Amino acid sequence: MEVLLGITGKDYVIIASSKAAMRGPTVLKATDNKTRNLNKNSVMAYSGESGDTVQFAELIQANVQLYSMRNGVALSPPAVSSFVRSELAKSIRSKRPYNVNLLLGGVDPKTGEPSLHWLDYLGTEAKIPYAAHGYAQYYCLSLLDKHHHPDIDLARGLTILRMCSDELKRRLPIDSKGLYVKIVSKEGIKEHVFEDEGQVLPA
Amino acid sequence: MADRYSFSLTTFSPSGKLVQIEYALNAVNNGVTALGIKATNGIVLATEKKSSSPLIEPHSSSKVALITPNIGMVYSGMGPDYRVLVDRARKVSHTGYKRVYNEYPPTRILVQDVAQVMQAATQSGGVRPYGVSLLIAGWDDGILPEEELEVEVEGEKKKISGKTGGILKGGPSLYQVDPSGSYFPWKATAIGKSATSAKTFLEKRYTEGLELEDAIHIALLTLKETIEGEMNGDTVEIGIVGPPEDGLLGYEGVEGAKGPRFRVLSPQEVEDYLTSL
Amino acid sequence: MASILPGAPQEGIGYSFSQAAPNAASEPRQHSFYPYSDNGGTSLGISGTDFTIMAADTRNVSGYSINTRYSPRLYLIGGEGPENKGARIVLSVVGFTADGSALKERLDNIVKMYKYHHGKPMSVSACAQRLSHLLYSKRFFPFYVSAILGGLDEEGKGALYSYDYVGSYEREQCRSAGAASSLIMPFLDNQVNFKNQYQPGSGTGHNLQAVVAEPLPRERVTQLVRDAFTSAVERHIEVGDGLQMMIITKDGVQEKYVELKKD
Amino acid sequence: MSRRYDSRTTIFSPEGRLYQVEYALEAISHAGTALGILAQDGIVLAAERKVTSKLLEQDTSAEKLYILNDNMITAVAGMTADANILINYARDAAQRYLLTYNTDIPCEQLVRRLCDLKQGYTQKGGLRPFGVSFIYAGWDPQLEFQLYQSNPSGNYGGWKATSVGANNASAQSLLKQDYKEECNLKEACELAVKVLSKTMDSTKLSSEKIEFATVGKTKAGKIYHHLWGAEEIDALLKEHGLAKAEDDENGDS
Amino acid sequence: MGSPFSMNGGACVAMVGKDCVGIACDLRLGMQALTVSNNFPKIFGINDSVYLGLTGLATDVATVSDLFRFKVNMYRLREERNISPDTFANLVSTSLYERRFGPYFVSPVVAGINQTSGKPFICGFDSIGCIDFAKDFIVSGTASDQLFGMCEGLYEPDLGPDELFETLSQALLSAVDRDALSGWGAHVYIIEKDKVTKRLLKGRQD
Amino acid sequence: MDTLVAQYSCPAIEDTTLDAEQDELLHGPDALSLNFSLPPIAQPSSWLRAMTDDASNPNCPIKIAHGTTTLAFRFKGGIIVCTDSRATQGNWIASQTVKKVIEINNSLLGTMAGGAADCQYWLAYLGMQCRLHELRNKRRITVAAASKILANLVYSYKGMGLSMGTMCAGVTPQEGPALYYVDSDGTRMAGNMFCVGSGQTFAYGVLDAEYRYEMEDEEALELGRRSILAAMHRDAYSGGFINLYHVKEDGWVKHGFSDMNPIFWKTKLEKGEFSNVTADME
Repeated sequence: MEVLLGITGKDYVIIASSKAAMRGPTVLKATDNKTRNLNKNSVMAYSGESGDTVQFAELIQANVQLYSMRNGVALSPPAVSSFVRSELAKSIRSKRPYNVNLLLGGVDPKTGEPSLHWLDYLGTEAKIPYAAHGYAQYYCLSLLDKHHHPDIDLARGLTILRMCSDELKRRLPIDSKGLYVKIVSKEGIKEHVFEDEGQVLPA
Repeated sequence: MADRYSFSLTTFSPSGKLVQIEYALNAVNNGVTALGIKATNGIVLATEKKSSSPLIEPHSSSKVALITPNIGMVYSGMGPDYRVLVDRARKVSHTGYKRVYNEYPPTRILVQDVAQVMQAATQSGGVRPYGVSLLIAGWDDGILPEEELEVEVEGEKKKISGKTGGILKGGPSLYQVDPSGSYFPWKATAIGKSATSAKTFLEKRYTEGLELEDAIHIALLTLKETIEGEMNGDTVEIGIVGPPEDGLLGYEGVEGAKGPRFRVLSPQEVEDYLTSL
Repeated sequence: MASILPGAPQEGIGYSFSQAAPNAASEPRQHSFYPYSDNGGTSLGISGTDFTIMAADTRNVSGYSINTRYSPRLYLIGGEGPENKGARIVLSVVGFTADGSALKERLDNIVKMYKYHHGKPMSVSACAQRLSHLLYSKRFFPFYVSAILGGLDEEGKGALYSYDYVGSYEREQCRSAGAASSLIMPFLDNQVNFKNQYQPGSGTGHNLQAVVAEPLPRERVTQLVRDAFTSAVERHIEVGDGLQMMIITKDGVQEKYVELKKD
Repeated sequence: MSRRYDSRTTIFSPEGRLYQVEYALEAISHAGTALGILAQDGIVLAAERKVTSKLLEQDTSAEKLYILNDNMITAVAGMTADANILINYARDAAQRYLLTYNTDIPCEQLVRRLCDLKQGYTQKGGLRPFGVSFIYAGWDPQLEFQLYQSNPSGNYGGWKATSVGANNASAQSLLKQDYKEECNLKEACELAVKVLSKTMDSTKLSSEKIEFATVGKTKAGKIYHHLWGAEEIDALLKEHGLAKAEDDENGDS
Repeated sequence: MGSPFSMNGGACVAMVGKDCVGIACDLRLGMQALTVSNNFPKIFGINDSVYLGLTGLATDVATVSDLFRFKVNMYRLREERNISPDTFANLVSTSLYERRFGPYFVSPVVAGINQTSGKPFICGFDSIGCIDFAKDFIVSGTASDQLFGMCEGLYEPDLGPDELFETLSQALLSAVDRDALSGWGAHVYIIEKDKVTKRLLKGRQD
Repeated sequence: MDTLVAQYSCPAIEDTTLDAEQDELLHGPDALSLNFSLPPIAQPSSWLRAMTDDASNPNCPIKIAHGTTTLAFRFKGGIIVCTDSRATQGNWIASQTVKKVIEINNSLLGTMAGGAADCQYWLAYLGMQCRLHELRNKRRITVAAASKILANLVYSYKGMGLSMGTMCAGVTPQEGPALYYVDSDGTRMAGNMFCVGSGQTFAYGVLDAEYRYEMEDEEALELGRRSILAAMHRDAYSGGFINLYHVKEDGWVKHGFSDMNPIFWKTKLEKGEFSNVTADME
């Protein structure tokens, strides 16, 4: 029931994740952050088996940060994605694979080009303009198909995100306690307070 | 005391020389002369087969060895080291290449592999360098029959030629590999005890556009200059890279199957060449 | 699949099987009851303006062995006497031969009875509907057959109906069923319904105009049927030996037999 | 007993020197000269090839210049056998980086990987160092055209123009004298042959004695590297009046 | 549906013409029924005259294509020549067989022109490297039955580059239109001795 | 449950099915006899599941056609009913031209999701019942009553393996526009908007975002079309033709059975939607 969403715009990427941390039928925490900043201009959001997710995310975070430190330059978002993919591909053939699905959003610091990568726990990778994981895929992708354009500005991007969030509230039987939103641009990563605007009911 | 041997035995001398390699080269230079000549349509490798006693079975000691159907080699220096290297060369060309690509390595690739084995012995713990120099002769099926490659550079067409010849163009090639692991392509060369005089002789006799038959002839003449005893089918060993010998294939009726190009001449054949000398 | 796809929602229409998985201890397992056998074979039907062609290969297999090289899969339905003289409806059944012939017997009976009761031959659309119900009456113990029914409709046009195992049916232009249907069907889409064909020179890129499908002449259709089967024979082991064709026109049903590869 | 400290690489001498590394450098100072010059729009590498016999085959692979990956080449001075090992290692490292990150390895990282290996041989396992120096020419999107040099100790640095091998000192001073920051690739090539002609033993050059390679950008913005053919080198030499006389050349083959 | 080979969907076909070969793939990346991306090409350039098509589990498609890029780049650097399609086919075979007991879930297809002989070359593999040399066409992926039918029906020997493109495109498009898991557009490469033409096909988007 | 089965079938051990058939032949066919033969075993439903349920057993020999997106919603101008037209058996696309809107009579529509045969058969049966109701009571049946008949019918077969998810849509003077969802579990509910089938979520995504009860007819038709298009694009098991109906008080109007592909490309190229699809012809 975890929700991950990613939307690219003209010069930014929005990454959103549900705030609820769930174990079975219980919500343990309603302010969970399922994202990690990998370097100055890329963010990773994760969902999957509890335990695996944070362990894997922090492993990746550590490695990407180490790369920045060692080499004085940060990995570009596509390079990060490729690195993560190879780690997942290795993991799936190991004794105890990580069960983690990811969205990777970033803006290339040199070219300013936004990119969003969809990865699943098998190591499947796709670069797409908008992406989701979990149940959100089934409700939001068609919505994004209709409303997304490559050159939308940030305000429009957030409006579309609102539409997605409303749809999930409307159709999912479990409340995901709102969305934790990060926006990546050339300037860096910043958190965005995404107000919960109350109940949405099906027509 | 055992860990002594994990140290490099080959180390630099103050003058920048690797003395062990120099000494290994000395071992080569004391060895029996071997030579190779590249012709337009093949290559000849020749060496003297010294037997310490007339009682030895001549065919039990062979110095010219086949590595792949189109590549053969000969050495000068220490026989046992050579035998090990032949084995390694056969192994790398088959397990490392034939098994993967289902074709035999081009000569230069085989040479590189063998050279790598020899280099490793100059830089590994507790190992001395190999005490042999090798002459490796092979024929490659080029991938570009006659034409020259063109590449676009700065908007204009330029021809790539010259330096990447060997593999692309195919044909015969002759390499020498030294104990250091360095290798050189030759038109004709000699190694071993009388290498210097043999090379001088070769420089005089070698011409461009040589045919294989002439090359065999020159090879025997060169050997004659250096050889001490009698020259006959048992004391001279010759390997040639020539036209495919479909008869040696062992089977027939398979379309496109070509026989090996490399073979060691029989004592009788050597005798025949010697008589016509 | 659930193990590979942890996040997939349980959407769609589930089957209303009484819950408990079959391996529940209280329930006797019924895997030993397997009343079916796959005898292979492929059938094909194409309808035209004034004709319908039905075709099927005649090889009958079980597993890798060939039971017979000539077992017809096309049946005349209705008509007079055991020879079905004057019949205008053809049924093809592929899959499990025993179920197939049972189905054919039942349908033939029904159509013949209809004529006795009503004093006129059954129309192909009525027959199609009846066949659907015949199949559905075995909803909980299905006939293991894919049926195609061909004939001429009231206007004299070619009519072709295809069925799934439990009686869902549809009138179509062309249809292939059975072992090699997955090989033949896309070929028919392309060659009969001109799917993915564009008019040359009608534009470039997004402006290309699609070719509009129109009924094909009989010769062309016959040729396509043969091509479809010679192709299928190459790549499917359960298809081959002979090709039985029935061409239904207002003048009656004409039967043809062509040899196919026997390897 | 001076040899006590100098035949083991892992051991410092009492005065804090690693003799094996120094000796290896000494070995390189006898090898054929190699030089590299960084221009605005590309890099040129040139190397002297020691022809010891006219029986040596000319028409075959380069022996001093090697391609490391799609946007990096290198010139070698020192023991070719050692160089081959390192070049294989570098190629493998570059391709492994590509495998993981799906982008070409940045030039400096590749140089560093190679130098880490070289350094290892001066410290661990008691093995002798590699007897080679390299000059690297490459391009990456971050720092564009770059020129590096490394030596057996595992040390490396970025350069505008540099040389290694025999007559290194005179080559360096010539380069220092004549190098212009804003030169283009054509001028760099000219400088390269001039320096070579002055440092090499023979006064007249020919395509048999030198190898030449350039890294540059095509008009379409694509990075290329190009190992020069004999005809191109001869043409360049002729243009700058450094070629051997015609009859000389004929007599050679 | 449970098979890793049909999890992500995808189809690939190669065909021989007169002095040319063609290879084509669909563009879908799915997770069972869900279409995740519509731009996931399954053909990878090995060099100017050799192309590799990979269908099967998408993660392995990426892994295997990267692996062969690695191996072929090393081959090119070491041997200073481009790998020929025949040699590459053997490389694919041995590399896959190395994983005999933990195979990559892919079905590769190789198409190319042998630059020495000028002859077209195609072949296919199973997931553990058994080579299927064919003289006419090779199919792989979730629409392979459909492709077999289409190719058998449409293929003729000695097609020129343009006819080959047409035949290949028709075969692929019509085949994937009968497969739920592949389609959503296609790439077609026509390889001739000195030229490669790549085209995007506008396929059905359902 | 087995008692229920016995009620509708003859015990198969004694082979009376043939008798029943002869009976039928003698007394004229009762086309819709509710007489289903059962396999001669103790647990027919689990056997049937093993034979036909490709969701739990991908290698089942008998693959029944299914996979669908259907939707219907109420708005001020009546009800929009829209479906795709694809039937899949496993990954094989068995048909691209299935009519998933079943015209029960001239004012009542049913949609088809799940097992095609189940829907066709029972909706035809429902049509018959509706007609009988009309004849008996001399007025049109309400949607509520029709859907209740259907729900009761399939509920009586619950657990036997029927698979259907259908919507009954109609406009009657008593109810106005009325929409009911009925499935093979026996669920029946009235509502404003339903999407049913494997692509339902995708249709909901588009539909929910722009749905208003006060839409004009044209808007509503376009929204229905666009929602099905969205599901066809994202769901592998939906596709083919967009089958669009508008149910009004005076009966339903069919708005075409149109191929989705030209509509898709028109939407993409003219409105710039579906930005994930490459359209640059190289």
